[in-house]
Amino acid sequence: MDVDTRLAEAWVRAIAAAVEREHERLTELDSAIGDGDHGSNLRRGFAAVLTALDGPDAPAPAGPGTVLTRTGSTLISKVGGASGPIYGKAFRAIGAALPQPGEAPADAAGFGEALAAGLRAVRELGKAEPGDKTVVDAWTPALAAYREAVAGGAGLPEAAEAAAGGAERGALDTVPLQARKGRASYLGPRSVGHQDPGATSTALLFRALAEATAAAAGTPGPSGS
Amino acid sequence: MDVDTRLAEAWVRAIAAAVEREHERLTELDSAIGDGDHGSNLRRGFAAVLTALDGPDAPAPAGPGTVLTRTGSTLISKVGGASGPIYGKAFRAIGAALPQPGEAPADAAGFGEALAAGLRAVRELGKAEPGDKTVVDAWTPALAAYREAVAGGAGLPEAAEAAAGGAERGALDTVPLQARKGRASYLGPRSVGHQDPGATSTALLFRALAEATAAAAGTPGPSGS
Amino acid sequence: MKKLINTAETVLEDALAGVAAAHPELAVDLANRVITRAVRPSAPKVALVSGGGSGHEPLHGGFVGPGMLDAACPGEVFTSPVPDQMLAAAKAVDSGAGVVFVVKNYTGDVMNFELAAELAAEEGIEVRTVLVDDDVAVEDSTWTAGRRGTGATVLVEKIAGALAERGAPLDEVAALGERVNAASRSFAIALTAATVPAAGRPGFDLAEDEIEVGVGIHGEPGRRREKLRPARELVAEVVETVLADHRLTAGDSVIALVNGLGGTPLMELYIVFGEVAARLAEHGVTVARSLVGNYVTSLDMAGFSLTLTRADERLLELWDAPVDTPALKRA
Amino acid sequence: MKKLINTAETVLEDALAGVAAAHPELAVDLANRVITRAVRPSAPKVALVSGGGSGHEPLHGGFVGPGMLDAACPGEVFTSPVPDQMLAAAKAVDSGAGVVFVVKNYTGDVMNFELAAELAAEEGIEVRTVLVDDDVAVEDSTWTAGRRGTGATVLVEKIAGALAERGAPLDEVAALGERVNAASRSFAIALTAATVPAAGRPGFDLAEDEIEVGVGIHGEPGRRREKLRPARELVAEVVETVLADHRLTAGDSVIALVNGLGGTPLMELYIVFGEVAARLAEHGVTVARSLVGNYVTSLDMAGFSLTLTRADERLLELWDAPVDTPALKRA
Ligand SMILES: Nc1ncnc2c1ncn2[C@@H]1O[C@H](COP(=O)(O)OP(=O)(O)O)[C@@H](O)[C@H]1O
Ligand SMILES: Nc1ncnc2c1ncn2[C@@H]1O[C@H](COP(=O)(O)OP(=O)(O)O)[C@@H](O)[C@H]1O
Ligand SMILES: [Mg+2]
Ligand SMILES: [Mg+2]
Ligand SMILES: [Mg+2]
Ligand SMILES: [Mg+2]
Repeated sequence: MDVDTRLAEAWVRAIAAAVEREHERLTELDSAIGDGDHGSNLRRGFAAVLTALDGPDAPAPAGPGTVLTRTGSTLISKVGGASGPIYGKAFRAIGAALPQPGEAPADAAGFGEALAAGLRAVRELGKAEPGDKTVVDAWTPALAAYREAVAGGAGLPEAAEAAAGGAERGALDTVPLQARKGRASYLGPRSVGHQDPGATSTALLFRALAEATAAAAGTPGPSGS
Repeated sequence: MDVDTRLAEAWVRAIAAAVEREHERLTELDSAIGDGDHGSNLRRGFAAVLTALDGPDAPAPAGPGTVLTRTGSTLISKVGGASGPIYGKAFRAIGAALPQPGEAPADAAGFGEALAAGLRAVRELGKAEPGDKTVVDAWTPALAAYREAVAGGAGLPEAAEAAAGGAERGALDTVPLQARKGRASYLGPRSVGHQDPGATSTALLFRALAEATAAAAGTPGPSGS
Repeated sequence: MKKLINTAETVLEDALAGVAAAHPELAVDLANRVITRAVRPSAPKVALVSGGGSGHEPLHGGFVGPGMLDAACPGEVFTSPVPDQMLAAAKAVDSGAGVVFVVKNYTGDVMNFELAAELAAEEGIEVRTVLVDDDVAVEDSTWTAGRRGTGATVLVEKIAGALAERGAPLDEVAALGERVNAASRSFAIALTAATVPAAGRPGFDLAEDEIEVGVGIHGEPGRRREKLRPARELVAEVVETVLADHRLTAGDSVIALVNGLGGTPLMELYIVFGEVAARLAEHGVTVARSLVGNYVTSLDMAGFSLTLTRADERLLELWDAPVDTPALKRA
Repeated sequence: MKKLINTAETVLEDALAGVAAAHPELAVDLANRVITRAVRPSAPKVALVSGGGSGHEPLHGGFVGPGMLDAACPGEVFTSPVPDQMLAAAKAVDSGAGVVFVVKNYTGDVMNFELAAELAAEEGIEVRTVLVDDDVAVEDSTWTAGRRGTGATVLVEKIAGALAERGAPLDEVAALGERVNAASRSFAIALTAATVPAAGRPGFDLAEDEIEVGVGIHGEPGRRREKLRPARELVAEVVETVLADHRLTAGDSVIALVNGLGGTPLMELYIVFGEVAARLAEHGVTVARSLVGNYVTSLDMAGFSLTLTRADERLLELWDAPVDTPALKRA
C-alpha cells in the first residue's frame, strides 16, 4: 500500500473523529496536571482542519504531502497552546517528507521516514527528551514499533497497527514519570501518577493511522493496495 | 423593688451575657432574611457597653438613668447598622425617662413608663408599625404584658417575667409575617416563615430584665426589695 | 469559609491598615475609621462624604480623591458605620462650604447618617443628604424600606464630586446628586451567595444550576430563585426589567455600568457588557459612556449588576471630568 | 459550573465583543483577535505587543493604551494565542521602529511567539522578545519548563511601555523589559481552583480548609497542599519565599504588587497588602510603590500573588510615567 491523497485525508479524518470522541478525556487528563484545555485545543484544531479539507474554499490538494502540511499549518493557525505548534510542526514535517506529486508515492518504509521527520520536528521545537512526559514518549515507541514491523516485512497497515500499540504503551508508560517539560513540570513530583495528555493524543493519532490504513486495505481505492 | 444603679447595671450585664451566648443564633436568623450580622453587631455593641461600665476610664454612674443612657450612647457609637440606632435610641430614652439622682427611684409602674418611652423612641426612629416584622413586634407585647402584670399588682420581677414571655411570644409571632421594614422587606413574600432577628434580640433583652430583677429580688442589694 | 483574613473580628481594621499602606495619597484615620484625601483641596469647597458597610470595595474608600469623595466612613462588614465616624469625617473635611452625605438607602445607613447629620449641625456644619435608591428589584417601595442604593452610588459620587470640585455651592451639589440618582436604575443577579466573615458560611445555599434574581449587595437572597441560563438570556431579562421601570426610549442615551459583585471574573463581565450593549442597541438606546468592572461589590458573591443612568450633556461632561482616586481615574 | 457566559465555545469572541463595546479607545479586530489602540501614536515608536491565553483579564487587553501596550493578542482560555494573531498585531502596530513581544514563559506561548517572530521577520518587521519568568514557585528550572511568567508581566509592560512611548530604540526597550523581569519575583497561593469553561468543573478539588501553595495562573495545582491559616501567616511565608530567592536586603526598595487571582474580594487583598507591608518593613525593605487589585487573574480562582520588583530611580520614574489603559491609568 502506498500513501496517497485519499489515505492521508482518511488519516486526518480519523484523527478528527477520535478527538471529537475523546476530547473530554484529554481535557480531564490535562486538568489533573495541566490547565484543562488539551481536548478542546485539539478539537478546535481538527474541526478547522476538516473545514480546510472540506470547506467551500478548500483547494483540491495536490497530493498526500499537501494534505498533511496543510493540516499542520491549520493546527498552527488555530490551536495555540503547546500542542498547536508541536502537532502543527509535526504534520508539516511529515507532509514535507513525503514525495512531491509526480514522484513515486511513499511506501511503508518511506512513510516511516516521514513519521521520523515528524518526531524530529517535535523534538527540535520542544526540546523534550524521552522520559520528559510529553508527546515524545508516545511518538518514540510508536516510531520504533513501526520500523521494527517494516524491517520484519510488514506492510503499511500492519506497521501502523504496531505503531498504534507502541504509542499506546508509551502513553501508559508516562504515568509513573515526573514531567520535565510543559505545564505539568511545574507540579514537580505531583505530576507522577498521571498519564500525559499529549502522549495520550499522540496514541489517538497513531491509532487513527492504523484504522485508516486498515480501512484502505479493506476497500481498495483508486491506487489499489 | 425599685430600679437602682445596681439593677440597671445587672440588666445590661445580663443582656451582654445573653448576646454573647446567642450571637450565633441571631446571626443565623439574620442570614436567612437579612445580611448575617445582627449577632456580631450586638456582640460588638455590648462588649463596648461592658467596657464603658467597667473599663479604666469608666466614670461612676450617677444613677440608673445614666447607666442606661450611657448604654444607649455606646450602642449608637459602636454598633452601626439598623440595630445600633434603634437599640441605642431605645436605651437612651429609657434612661432619660428614669428619675434623676436625688428624685425618688422608679418603681415597677415607673419603669413601665420608661420601657414605653423606649418603644416610642424605636417607633419614632424606625417608623415601623406592629406587624412589620421588627423589634417593635417583640417590644409591643412585652410592654403590654408588663403593664397588665403591674395593673394586676405585680412587682418588678413578676412584671419583667411577664414582659419576657410577651417578647418571646412576639418574636415567635414574627415567623408568619412578611417584613415591611429593614432589610428583610427586600425579600417580599420570601421573608415569610423566618423569625425576625431584631425581635429575637428584643426577647433576649426582656428575658435578661426578668433574670436581673429576679436575681435582685433573691439577693437583696443596698436598696432592699 | 475560606478567606484571606486574620480573624473575622479584625477584617475592617486589617483592611484599613492595608489601604493606609497602599495609598499614600489617602489619609487613613484608623482610630475613627475615616479615609480622607492626604492632600486637602487648596480652596474651600463643598465636601462629599460617603460611607456604608464594608465588603463593597472599592466603594467607598476607593473613591476618595480629587474629583470624587472627600471622605469615606467604612463600617463593619455589611453594617452601616456609626454616627461618630461620619461626624469625624465631616469635621475633618468641612471647609466651611458644607458637607454632602451620600447615603445608600438602607435602614441602618439612613438612621446612622441622620444621627450624624444632627450631631454635625450641632457643631455648626451645614449638611445635605443625598439618598441613593436605584435598585428596581425592590418592587413595592410602599411596603418595604424602599429601593436599595447600589451601583448608582458610583455615578452620584463621581458626578456630584466633579461639580463640588469646581466650587459649586452646597445646594447645587446636593441637587445634582439627587438628579443623578433619579436618573439611575439598577438590577442584579447573583450566581453564588456571599460569606460574611463573622457568619462563617454563605448567606444562602444555591444549587449548581441555580441563581438568585434581584439581589442586593448585602448577601441577602433576591426576589426569586431561577435556573442558570446563558448570559444572553439573563442580560435580556435584566435589561427589560430596568427599561420597564426606567422608561428609556429610542434616542435616549445612557451611562451604563456593568458591575461585578466580587467573585466574577472580568472576562464574564465583558461578556455581560457585550450583551447589554446589544440589547440596548435593539431598543435604540445609545451607550454614551460605560464602566465595566468591580465597583460596588458584595464580598465574594459571584454575579453582576447593571446600572443605567440617563445621560445628558451636563452629566456626561461631569462624568468625563478628571478624577484621581484609587479605583477611578481619568486624566 | 456557574458562569456568565453564552457557551463555553464562544467565551473569547463574546468577551471581545464586550471589550469592543466598552472601550472606544481600543480597536478590536474580532476576526484576527487583536486589540490595538484606537488612536495610533502620532510619531513612529517601538511597538509593544503582548498576548497569552484568556482568563487573566485585565491582562493583556486591559493594558493596551498610551504608555503601555500597542497591541494584545488574546488566545482561547488558558491557551496561548496562535502565531497568526501576533503577526497580525505586529503588522498593525509596527511603525518601522520594530516590535517587542512580551511573552510569559510557558511552553505554548514561547513556541507560538517564536513562530510569529519568524513570520514577522519574513515580513521585514524587526522583533525582539522579552520573556517574563518571575514565579519562584517553580523551584528547579533545569528540570522544568522554567519559571512561569506571572505578575511581573504588568511591570514589564508598564515600564518598557513608558520607555517606548518616549521614543527609545528597539534594543533599549527590550533590554529594559528584561531588566524589569530580572528584578522581579512572584509567588501565589490559591484558596480555590479555577473552572475552565470548556472543562466545566474546577481543575482540582480542595477541602474547605485547604489551600494550594505555589500555584500558577492556569488553574494547575501548586507545589503543595496545606491547611488554610490566617492571612498573616500565609503572607509571612510568601514574603520569606520571595525574599529567599530575591536576595533583597535592608535598605532595598521595591514596587510591590498584591494581585488577586479573580475570585478574591478587594477587601481581602488589602488585608494581604497590609501584612506584606508589615513583613517587608521588618526586613527593612521599603515599598516605594504599590498596586493592589486584580491585574493578572486566573478566571474565578480565589487567592493572591505577590510580586516584588527591586526598584531604582529609573524604574520608579518610568513606573510613575503617564499611562492610559482600561486597567491602569495615571495622569
Ligand atoms: N516541550 C514539549 N515537547 C513536546 N511535547 C510537549 C512539550 N510541552 C508540552 N508538550 C505536550 O503538550 C501537552 C499539552 O498540550 P495542551 O494542553 O494543548 O497545551 P498547553 O500546555 O499549552 O495548555 C502536554 O501533555 C505534553 O504532552
Ligand atoms: N425600621 C425599623 N424599625 C424597627 N426595627 C427595625 C427596623 N428596621 C430593621 N429593624 C430591626 O433590625 C434588625 C436587623 O438588625 P441588624 O442586622 O443589626 O442591622 P442591619 O439590618 O442594618 O444589618 C431586624 O431584624 C429588625 O428587627
Ligand atoms: Mg493544556
Ligand atoms: Mg443585619
Ligand atoms: Mg448589616
Ligand atoms: Mg493551555
